[in-house]
This record gives sequence, C-alpha cells and structure tokens, in this order.
Amino acid sequence: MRNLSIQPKVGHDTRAPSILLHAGTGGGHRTRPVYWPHMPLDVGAAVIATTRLSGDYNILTLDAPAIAAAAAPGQFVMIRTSAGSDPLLRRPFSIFEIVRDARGTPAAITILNKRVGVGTSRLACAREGDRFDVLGPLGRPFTPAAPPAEAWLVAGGVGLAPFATLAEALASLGTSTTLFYGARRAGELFRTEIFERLGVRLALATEDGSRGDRGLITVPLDRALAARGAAPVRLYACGPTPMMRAVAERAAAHGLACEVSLEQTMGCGLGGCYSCVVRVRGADGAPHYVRSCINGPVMDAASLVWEGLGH
Amino acid sequence: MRNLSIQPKVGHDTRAPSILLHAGTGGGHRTRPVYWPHMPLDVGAAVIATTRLSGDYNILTLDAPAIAAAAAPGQFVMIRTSAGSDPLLRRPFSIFEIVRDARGTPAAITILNKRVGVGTSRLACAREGDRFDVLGPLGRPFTPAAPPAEAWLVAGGVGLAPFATLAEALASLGTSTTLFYGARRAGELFRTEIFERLGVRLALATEDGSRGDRGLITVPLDRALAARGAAPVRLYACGPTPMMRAVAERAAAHGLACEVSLEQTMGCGLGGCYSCVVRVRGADGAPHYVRSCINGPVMDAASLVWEGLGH
Amino acid sequence: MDLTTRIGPLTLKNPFIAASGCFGYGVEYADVVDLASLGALVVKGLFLAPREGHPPPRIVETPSGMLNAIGLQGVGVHRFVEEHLPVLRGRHAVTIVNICGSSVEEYAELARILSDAEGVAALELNISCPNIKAGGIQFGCSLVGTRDVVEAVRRATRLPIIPKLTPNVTDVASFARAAEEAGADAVSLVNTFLAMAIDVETRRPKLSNVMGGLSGPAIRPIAVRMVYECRQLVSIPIIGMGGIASAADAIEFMLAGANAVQVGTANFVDPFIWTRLVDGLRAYMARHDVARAADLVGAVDLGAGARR
Amino acid sequence: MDLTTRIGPLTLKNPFIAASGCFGYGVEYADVVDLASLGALVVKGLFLAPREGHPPPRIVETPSGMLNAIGLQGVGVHRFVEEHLPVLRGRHAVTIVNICGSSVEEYAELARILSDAEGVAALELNISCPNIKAGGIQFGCSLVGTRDVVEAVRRATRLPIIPKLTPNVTDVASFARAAEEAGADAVSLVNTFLAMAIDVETRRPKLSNVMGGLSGPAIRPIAVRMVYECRQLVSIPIIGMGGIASAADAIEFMLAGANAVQVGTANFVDPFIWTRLVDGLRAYMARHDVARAADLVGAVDLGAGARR
Ligand SMILES: Cc1cc2nc3c(=O)[nH]c(=O)nc-3n(C[C@H](O)[C@H](O)[C@H](O)COP(=O)(O)OP(=O)(O)OC[C@H]3O[C@@H](n4cnc5c(N)ncnc54)[C@H](O)[C@@H]3O)c2cc1C
Ligand SMILES: Cc1cc2nc3c(=O)[nH]c(=O)nc-3n(C[C@H](O)[C@H](O)[C@H](O)COP(=O)(O)OP(=O)(O)OC[C@H]3O[C@@H](n4cnc5c(N)ncnc54)[C@H](O)[C@@H]3O)c2cc1C
Ligand SMILES: Cc1cc2nc3c(=O)[nH]c(=O)nc-3n(C[C@H](O)[C@H](O)[C@H](O)COP(=O)(O)O)c2cc1C
Ligand SMILES: Cc1cc2nc3c(=O)[nH]c(=O)nc-3n(C[C@H](O)[C@H](O)[C@H](O)COP(=O)(O)O)c2cc1C
Ligand code: FES
Ligand code: FES
Repeated sequence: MRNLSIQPKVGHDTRAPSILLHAGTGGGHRTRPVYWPHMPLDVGAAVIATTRLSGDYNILTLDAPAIAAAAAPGQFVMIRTSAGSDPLLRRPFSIFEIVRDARGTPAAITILNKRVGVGTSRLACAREGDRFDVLGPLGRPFTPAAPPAEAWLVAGGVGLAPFATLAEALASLGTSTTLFYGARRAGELFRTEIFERLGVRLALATEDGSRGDRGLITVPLDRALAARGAAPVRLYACGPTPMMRAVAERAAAHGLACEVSLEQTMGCGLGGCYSCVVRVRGADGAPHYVRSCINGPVMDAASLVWEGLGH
Repeated sequence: MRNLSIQPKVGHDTRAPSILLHAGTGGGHRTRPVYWPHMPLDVGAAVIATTRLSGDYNILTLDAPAIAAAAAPGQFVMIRTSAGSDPLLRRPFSIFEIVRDARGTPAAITILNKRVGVGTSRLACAREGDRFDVLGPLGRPFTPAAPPAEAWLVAGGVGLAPFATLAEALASLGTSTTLFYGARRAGELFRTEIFERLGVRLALATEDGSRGDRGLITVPLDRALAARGAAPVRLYACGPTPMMRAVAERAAAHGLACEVSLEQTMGCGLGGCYSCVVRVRGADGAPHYVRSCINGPVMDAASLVWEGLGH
Repeated sequence: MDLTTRIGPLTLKNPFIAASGCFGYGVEYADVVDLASLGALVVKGLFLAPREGHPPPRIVETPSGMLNAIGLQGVGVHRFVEEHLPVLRGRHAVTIVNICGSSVEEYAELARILSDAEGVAALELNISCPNIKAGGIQFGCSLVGTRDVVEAVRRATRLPIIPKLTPNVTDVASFARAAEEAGADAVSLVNTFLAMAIDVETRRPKLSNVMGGLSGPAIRPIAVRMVYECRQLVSIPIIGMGGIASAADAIEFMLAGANAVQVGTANFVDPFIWTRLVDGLRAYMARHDVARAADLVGAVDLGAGARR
Repeated sequence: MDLTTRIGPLTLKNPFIAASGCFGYGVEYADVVDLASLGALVVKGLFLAPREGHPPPRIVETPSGMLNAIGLQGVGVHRFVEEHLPVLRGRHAVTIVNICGSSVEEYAELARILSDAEGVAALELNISCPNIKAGGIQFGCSLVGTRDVVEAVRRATRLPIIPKLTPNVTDVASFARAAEEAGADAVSLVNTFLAMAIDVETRRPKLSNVMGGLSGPAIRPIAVRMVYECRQLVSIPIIGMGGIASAADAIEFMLAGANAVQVGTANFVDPFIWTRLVDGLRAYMARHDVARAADLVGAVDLGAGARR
C-alpha cells in the first residue's frame, strides 16, 4: 500500500448540492449547474488496501483522488461490485475517510463496509489490486455546526461511516464535538482513535455492556441531554432507523437541530430512478415523497415522516 | 504453492465410460453403473498456482485430488467461473496435467487456459486461493496405442491440452510417441518440456516460421507420413476443426486409426441437455446427432460427419 | 417434517422435480444422483417417432440465462419405453413423461402407449415448446388448442396429466383454467420464453434455429408472477419452474402458489443440486417452524399495505 | 460516418435515447452528461396531475435485472412544462415526453398541452406501464385500446407520436401493426415484464406494490425477438430497448430491426454510458465498413440454413 496518512483537511467544501437551481430559460448552454456543484465522477479505482476489522466489517482504501478531493462530509459513492450483470446495480457507501498524502493532498477514500449480502460480500473479499467503478461524490452533505454550537454525532453500528469526515470538518471549524457510538459489543466499536485524534469526546454503548454503557446509545445520549449546558447543540445521527428516530424525537423534544443520514435502497444515486424516496412534510404540511439520493442522504430530521420508513 | 511434481502415473485407467450399459430390469437398485464408471465429482477446488504463459494463455493448478485420481487421458472437467449467475453455465476444459505429490499420489490437476471470452478471462485473472467448482472427470477418454503401434499426437494451439496425460499413458505403455504441435509463433508453443521428459519426439510448426516448420502442422505431418515405416500408427488430433479434419482425411487416406478430441459448446457435460451434438454415421450409414460430452469428446474420426461441424 | 406433496393422485416424497429437457432421459444421471431421492423426474420431450433435432449451435448463454433450440431431438416413444424406462424403473425413479405431438391425435396416441408401459407416473403435455414449427406451442397459445389436447389425452389415459403452459401469452391464468376445466390433474409452468440473440460480428443469429427459449434465473421473477396469477384462478396443483437454483428460489415459488417445483437449467450448473434443495427446505422449515411443506403453498403474505 | 437516424419527421443525431423513468426529467443529468449529445431523452411518465407513486420498497434486484414499481410518481404535466422543459431546452436536449392517462381523453389532453409547449420533440404514449391500476397497460394489452389511444392522440397533435408497447402479450407484432394503422409515427418496445419477487424469510412480496416490471439485461433476448417480430410486420420506425448495456447490445437491436434504441436500467449502472455507446458504434461501423448507421437496421443475416 502507498504511504498515506490521514490528516485534517483544511477548507472543507460543505456546500450542499444545489437542488434545482434553475439554469434559467435563456438558452444559456452549460453555464450554471442545475443539480451538481461538483459533477460526479466515475473512477475505476484500484483497491490500495483492505483491512479486516471483524468477520463482517472491513475497511477498503480506494485509489480515487478526484473523488477524495471533491467530497464533502456525509456524501456517498456508488460502487459497482461486479463487472458483469450479477449483481447488476451499484451499491451506495458513505465516504468514510479522506486519505491524504504527505503533502496533505487528497489521495484516496476509504469505505467502512459491513457484509450483509452479495455486493458487500464482494467488497469484504476484495484484495489489493482489484478494481471497482466508484461514482461520486454524491448527495447532500452535512451542515457542520460552527462554534459556539456544539456537535453531537450519534452513530449506530455501520452508521459510523459518514462521521469521520464530519468530525474532520468540525475540528477545522473548532467546534466542540462528541461522538455517541453504539454497537452490539466492544469488538464492533471500530476506529475510535480517528475521532480521539481529532479531539472528539467519546460516549460509547454496547448492547452486551462489554464497553461503555450497557444498552442502546440513547442511554449516554439521554444522560448528556439531561446534563447539557447553555451552548446550543446540533445533533447528527446515522444508524438503524429506530435509532435515528429516537434521536430525532429527542432533538424535537429539546428544540435542537438534527440531521440524519438515511440509507434507503438506491438504484442510481443521481435522482434518475425515484427508488430511494422518503416522505417529508412540505410547506403545505402534507407528506410528499422526495428522493433521498439528491435531497439526502443527509436530511433535516424535523421534516421527515418516520412512519413507513424502511431499513 | 504446495510442493508438487509431475511424475508418470502407473497403471492408468483408460476405460471408456460405458455408454448405456443397461442396469437390467430386475429392480437391482444401484448395482451396475449406467453411464459413468467413475461417478463424476464436484469439487470446490482452490487455485494452488497460476502460471502466465502469454497474454492469452495461463496454466491453473487446481486442488482436486479426487478428480486427479480418477481421470483418464482426454477427459475433461466443467468449471464454474462465477458464484452468481453471470456467466451462468460451466465451461469445459481438458485436464492438462495430473500433478502428483512426492509419493506419486495424484494431488491436483492443471488446466491450460486460453482466454477467449468472459469465463476464460476469469480463469486468466484467477489468483492463488480463489476457489472454483470443478466437476469431473467427464467424457470418453483416448484409447492409448500399445506397442508395436506408434502414437502420433497432433495439436493445434490450445489443442495441446489433452495430450500431456495421453503422453504419460503412452509412456507407461512403452509406446513410441511423436507430438506434432503447431501454433501461430514460437512464443505460443508451450510446455514442450513435459513431452520431452516423457521421451516424446517433437515436430513443431509455426505460422510465422519462428520455430519448427513454417506453416500449418500438416507440413511436418505430411513429411512424416511420407517417410513412415512399417509400424502401424495411431493418430490423435486436437485443435481447430479444419486442422482436425485435415488430420482425419490423412488418416483415412493412409488407412490409419484416428481419434479426435472435439470442443463443442457444452451446457452440462453430462448428457443432460443435448447441446453438444455432432453428427456421426451410424450402422445404417445415415448421419445422426450424438452428444459429444458423453460419446466424446474423444471420437473416432472415421465415424464423424465433418460438414457443418462448428468451432 | 413432512416434505411430501400431492400432484393429483400422485404423492411425491419431496417437491423437487427434474425439468424436462434438462435431465436427459434420467438414465444419464442414474450414476450421478440417487434418482429415487428426487420427488420425480420429467424426461426429455418425446414424439412418437425419433427426431434429429436442430443443427448446432443449439444453446447460447445470455445474462443470467440461456437460450436453447434443441428441437426435441429424441429417440421416440418406443425406444424410450424399451431402453430407458426399465433403467428408470430399476432405480425406483418417479418418472413423468413429457409428450409432444403435431396433432391432437398424436398426443392421445402417445398417452395410450405410455399408459400400457410399466413405470410411468404421469404425463406432462408439452404444448409449449417454442422451438419447433409444428406441434407444441401452436396448442399452448390457444385456449381451444389447450382444451382439445387435454380432453383428448384425458380420454386416452387414466394416468395423471399435467399440461405444461407457455409464458408467451397475455394471460397465462386463463390457460391454467382452461386446462383445469378440460380435466387436467395439475398444470406445470413455465416453459421457456421465445427469444433471440444475434452475433453482431457475423450478423447471424446465435442459434441455428434463429429463435430459442430463454430459461434460467433471468426469467424467475416473471415465472413467479405467473404461478401466483394461476394460483388465484385454479385449484388444481401447480408445478412451478423458471430459474430455480436454490431452496430459497423453490420456496419462493411455493409461497407464490406452487405445490411442487421443477429445476431445469440449474441442474446443468450443479447436477448435485438435489440434496442441497432438500436440505435447504428442511432447514427453512425448521427455522420457520413449518411442519408440512404443503403449508407453504400459496402462503405469501400480502399484508395490509398491498395494492393489488 | 453517418450516425443519424430518422424517427418519422424527426432526425436524431445518433440512435441512443435515454429511456423513460430511467433518466428522471432529464434535468437531473444536465450536469453529468451533455444532454445535447444524446440522440434524444424520454422523460419520466407524466400524468395530467401530480402523483405520489407507490410506497417503498420500489425496486428490487433480480438476476441480471431489476423489478420496479415506482407507480409513476411525478410532478404532473403543468409543473413539468413550467419547471423542467425550459432547462432541457436550455441544454438543447431533444426531449420526448412519455405520457400516461387513465382515459383516452386524458392522453389527448396531455398531447394538446404538450403541443403548445416549446421544446417537445415527440410524444411517447405509455400504454404499457405494468405498475399502476388504472391507465397504461389496460390500453396496451388490447388491440382496440391501443388503436383508440393512438387515434385520439393523432387527432390532438401534430407532434410525432410513439406508442410504447408492452411485452406482456402473446403477439406483440399485432400491436405494432395496430399502432401503425392508427397513425403512429413509430413504436417503441419493450416496456417492462410484469414480475414478482417474494422475500422467503418474511413471506412478503419484495415490492410494496406486490408486482413490478422486470428490466435489465435479463430481458434482452426476449426484447430482441420482439423487435425482430415487429420489424417483419410494420414499416414505421421501431425504437428498441430492453437490457441494452453496451454498443454491441444496441447494434444487436438494430440488426433485429430497431431504428433507434433506448437505454434504461444500464444508465443507473453507468450514467456515463452515452459516450461509450457512440464510440462503440463508430468503432463497429469502421471495422465493418458501414457508412450509415441506418444500414444496420434489420440487417440480421438469416443465412441459408435458417429454419424460420
Ligand atoms: C447513502 C448510503 C450510504 C451507505 N453507506 C454504507 C456504508 O458506509 N457502509 C456499509 O456497509 N453500508 C452502507 N450502506 C448500505 C449498503 O449500501 C447496503 O448494505 C448494500 O447496498 C447492500 O448490498 P448487498 O449487495 O450486500 O446486499 P443485498 O444482497 O442486495 O441485500 C442483502 C440484504 O440487505 C438488505 N439491504 C439492501 N440494501 C440495504 C440498505 N441500503 N440498507 C440496509 N439493508 C439493505 C436487503 O434488503 C437484504 O435483506 C449505505 C446505504 C446508503 C443508501
Ligand atoms: C471438451 C472440451 C475441452 C476443452 N478444453 C479446453 C482447454 O483445455 N483449454 C481451453 O482454453 N479451452 C478449452 N475448451 C474450450 C473452452 O471451453 C471455451 O473456450 C470456453 O468455454 C469459452 O468460454 P468463455 O466464457 O471464455 O467464452 P464466451 O464468452 O462464452 O465466448 C467467447 C467466444 O468464444 C466462443 N466459444 C465459446 N465456446 C467455445 C468452444 N467450446 N470452443 C471454441 N470457442 C468457443 C464463443 O462462440 C465466442 O465467440 C474446451 C472445450 C471443450 C468442449
Ligand atoms: C436445453 C433445454 C431443453 C428443454 N427441453 C424441454 C422439453 O423437451 N420439454 C419441455 O416441456 N420443456 C423443455 N425445456 C424447458 C424446461 O423444462 C423448463 O420449463 C425451462 O427451462 C424453465 O426452467 P429452468 O429455468 O429451471 O430451466 C427445456 C429447457 C432447456 C434449457
Ligand atoms: C425505474 C424504472 C422506471 C420506469 N418508468 C417508466 C415510465 O415512467 N414510463 C415508461 O414508459 N417506461 C418506464 N420504464 C421502462 C423503461 O423505460 C424501459 O422500457 C424498460 O426499463 C426496459 O429497458 P431497460 O432494460 O434498458 O431498462 C421504467 C423502467 C424503470 C427501470
Ligand atoms: S437512487 Fe435513483 S432516484 Fe434516488
Ligand atoms: S453438454 Fe449437455 S448433453 Fe452434452
């Protein structure tokens, strides 16, 4: 593997993709972007390294400098896991880390992969030198809180994935940050050192009590909410739907802003297929389906209709 | 790779699969074989080694001792090149070598693979440790000539594949053997040392004249036919159809026995699908389609109808 | 755990049947698998007379599927009865014979001959082969033709009769109903989808016959839908097939409404699939606390939110 | 080298068209590909009114294919004309609008509205969507329904009209002929195959709508056959589709009889496919010494030995 190290990225681009900035009617050919501030790229990326974390989890380092350079925290890539047509569709993955070379230039991305089916199994078994088509960066990123606000990141299991880049952005803004991170057992709490290195406070929970609080991540979260001071808090959640919903309800109860990163089934990742919809309440108060690939994956928790939300 | 060496196999089983030995009507459950003297096995075989010979050719060593132990010269295996359904069907390959351990016990088989499409590309790119389902041994093997008859093997390109095991069997019978081996250029004449080690005479030809005779393999073959002595000669041919036909015609003209190893498209390799048919003239003189997977791949050249034969 | 399934008067020891044309005459597999361990096997389509079939290429692979245009090469019914049936009987195989005629009378004649032979468990009426000009699909694409063949065979035999339906129609369930009304004991579906592949380099069709039948995993979701549709309309047993390659696939067909399933193309890929199917079904039934495989038939749960 | 292809009065700069429902309203791809470089794009099926579509799950993957039951979520024709059409016009996209009605009158009304809008190149009549109860396939599965819709739209507009045919019928070519006789400028085929997938662990259908439409490489050989059959029966242009994922696949459809092709599912897998298609066609034409892409249309060589 090439000699790469992870270093905080300065001057993060955290603009959201400008959903439907109209290009105007004046025939202005290719002047203003309609959807994508950064045109997504499709990169035939070599696997630079693969690190097994457990039977189900591994980290894949992919040689995709252009995507690494363009990505904002919370964005994702669509990875093609077969050259043929089985499996056919790409699979969405959060960009876990931006790997930089010695000069700080983005050189690669990593993916925190959890094996659940055929595509993730291929990524679990990938070896150095294998190539995968990687399309990205895609989707609406997080809005990082700036001081004096604090940032509380709430991760469940593989829901940790979008938070490493967010923590970097928060660190570069000087925002005080806490990671609430829950998993089934201690052995499934991965890569906490990334966050510690960035000065992030950790609050851990495991279902079997083998590390941190015993129980769900809401145990330390509720304690922190009860004890919180005057500083405004911005919540970020990624994980199983019931967990995100629990966080969103607490955010609402405490009047806190909350962004969640959704993981709907996605056919295209570009707004083309309308497969990835979730319901949000519009200006009229009525629920409407919107595409979580371009209106998300990061969405304002307050607008979401949780009833019927899958995964 | 494990420490394996190729050694002549003693006491070769060269019985043909007994096509339709009827099991009788007497309700004798599982007593006598109907089709297969050795029940074919399906082995999830690990790649022990892969040796690149050229851009298009490689040799794959597969950990399939049970198949190695049961195989007769000219038999083939059906290899599944994907775990999923694309590509769907297995691909047929001659058993190239029987690899034996230090004690002479069959330990593995090798495959001489020529990349022509999706399945052979996967085998070309396979790496140590990869696993493939390998079904075999299958098909009707060669009938090795015994002294005083001589054996002349005529190979074109990847048509060399079934002859390494045949040469072994001939060597153990003490049969005087010549390999006529043609390819496009010197760099595509592979593994001649296997044959030299067994005492096989070589007659080579390349289309560009870079080694042996310039032109087709019929150049040295015709010279040998013109010069041959009194000993009866048995011909064996494997390669492109026009080459095999040319050999068969010469065999007929000289009144020599000739077996050819055919490479029809095969769906199953077991006689189940009727995809692999070739026409042979039956007792009535009329041409009938027979399945080259179980009536072949090795067939008596005299019975074959060459018109319309593909590949 | 009860894996048996009933197809009219026939009780199969498990729901897994080797599909016609994908298992030779059964004898080819006699040394490879224990034929008696299969629910049943269906032999290659038989006409009265021997047939040469189409010239090669007879198959071509397509994404997750294959086309075939074998053209029903076969030994004819008489040689089958003399040569192959005794072997199958010797191995205690439950043998279903797939028959094919170019006239209604030929189907009836085949049924009479096979009724007199020892060791035939049932007849599958191939009125759906897309690969031959006369016979087969000409009946299977018309409700009248379907009814005529079934009625004629019904009069000719007391063997269970199972018309095999083509998927190349607008409303397959209406054909299942026509078959049921005409006296069929069960229906099997689907046969292959008429399809075509062209070699762009030579501009020639990849099959000598120009068109062929698509089978394999590619067609599975369409076949499942068709079994489901038929289940809504008929009460006779349904034998489902189309791309089954695992126990889960088979269970999917059963939940959609199939009483038994056939496996064709997957047998080419894995001739030892049969024990995997039985083991997989057993494991599933244990996991889900299902005592009788028959309880899975049509047990898809449409839930409250379902739209249809 | 001439890549142009004519669809009735319309001349496309190349034969590659983005398929309806697989390219959003086109605007989503405006920053990803040069919309003007496509032969044309077909926007997502539009009704008069906005629609919410079906609840998720709306798609599920199957072997070499996918099922979808989006349920025609859409902004309705008026918002499309106001919001999206100007963007497409601004990018010089050749825009074909896919319209869908629950009555013949709704199709005609949509046609009138779109005739008045600036920047609509043609109308594709979606009479073949398998995923909605009213509208769509009820017309596409009946010859009379097909004729009625085409005639009504013909009276309502001077835009080129292209009925999109369903493959879920016994004889698709008869529908192509009905469309031709009723005044269609071209036909496009195939829409998706009605299909179903069941999660065996939950026993629930994998799609909220129970059934969905199968698309992708899995269906390609059936779609090629259907295009070929239609080519034998009609003389209007045919726009072929179904599983096209490469220039070779597209050329296969052209040889079978397609004047142009649409690419749907493959655009999800590779949104940058369009340049690969154009480059691949050019390379093929150079290699085979073909001056005009139009010369490939229907140029399959059945040879002497062909049986059909
Ligand atoms: C924006 C986004 C970001 C994501 N980031 C990550 C990440 O960083 N790391 C990671 O490991 N995974 C991530 N996922 C989930 C990942 O995409 C899925 O696990 C993957 O697509 C499953 O593919 P498969 O072929 O392995 O499973 P399949 O064989 O397709 O399915 C296996 C099982 O997984 C279920 N499944 C399918 N898709 C999803 C899904 N989206 N979420 C949950 N279950 C699913 C299926 O219903 C099925 O039961 C993300 C998803 C989204 C939408
Ligand atoms: C009994 C037998 C023994 C064989 N032994 C060997 C061997 O030892 N080494 C080896 O490299 N190959 C051998 N072959 C040929 C090998 O099976 C084919 O090359 C292989 O199946 C092609 O698969 P693919 O997926 O790479 O090609 P595909 O992608 O399926 O096809 C690519 C191209 O190859 C052509 N093709 C497909 N099958 C064959 C075939 N059987 N012969 C020639 N061309 C074909 C196709 O028409 C197409 O043009 C043998 C074949 C048989 C029947
Ligand atoms: C090579 C081949 C030959 C076939 N021959 C017959 C046949 O003779 N009679 C018949 O009814 N069906 C025949 N079929 C159809 C199969 O029995 C089965 O209906 C179809 O292949 C779908 O199942 P599958 O996807 O499991 O293969 C044949 C299929 C294949 C692939
Ligand atoms: C997600 C999805 C949505 C679709 N929506 C429409 C639609 O709105 N109108 C329509 O006529 N066809 C629709 N189709 C069908 C496609 O346009 C096309 O006919 C079909 O997918 C076959 O082509 P393909 O295999 O290239 O995808 C849709 C297909 C998919 C996969
Ligand atoms: S994934 Fe296709 S629209 Fe969102
Ligand atoms: S390959 Fe199936 S019968 Fe020979």
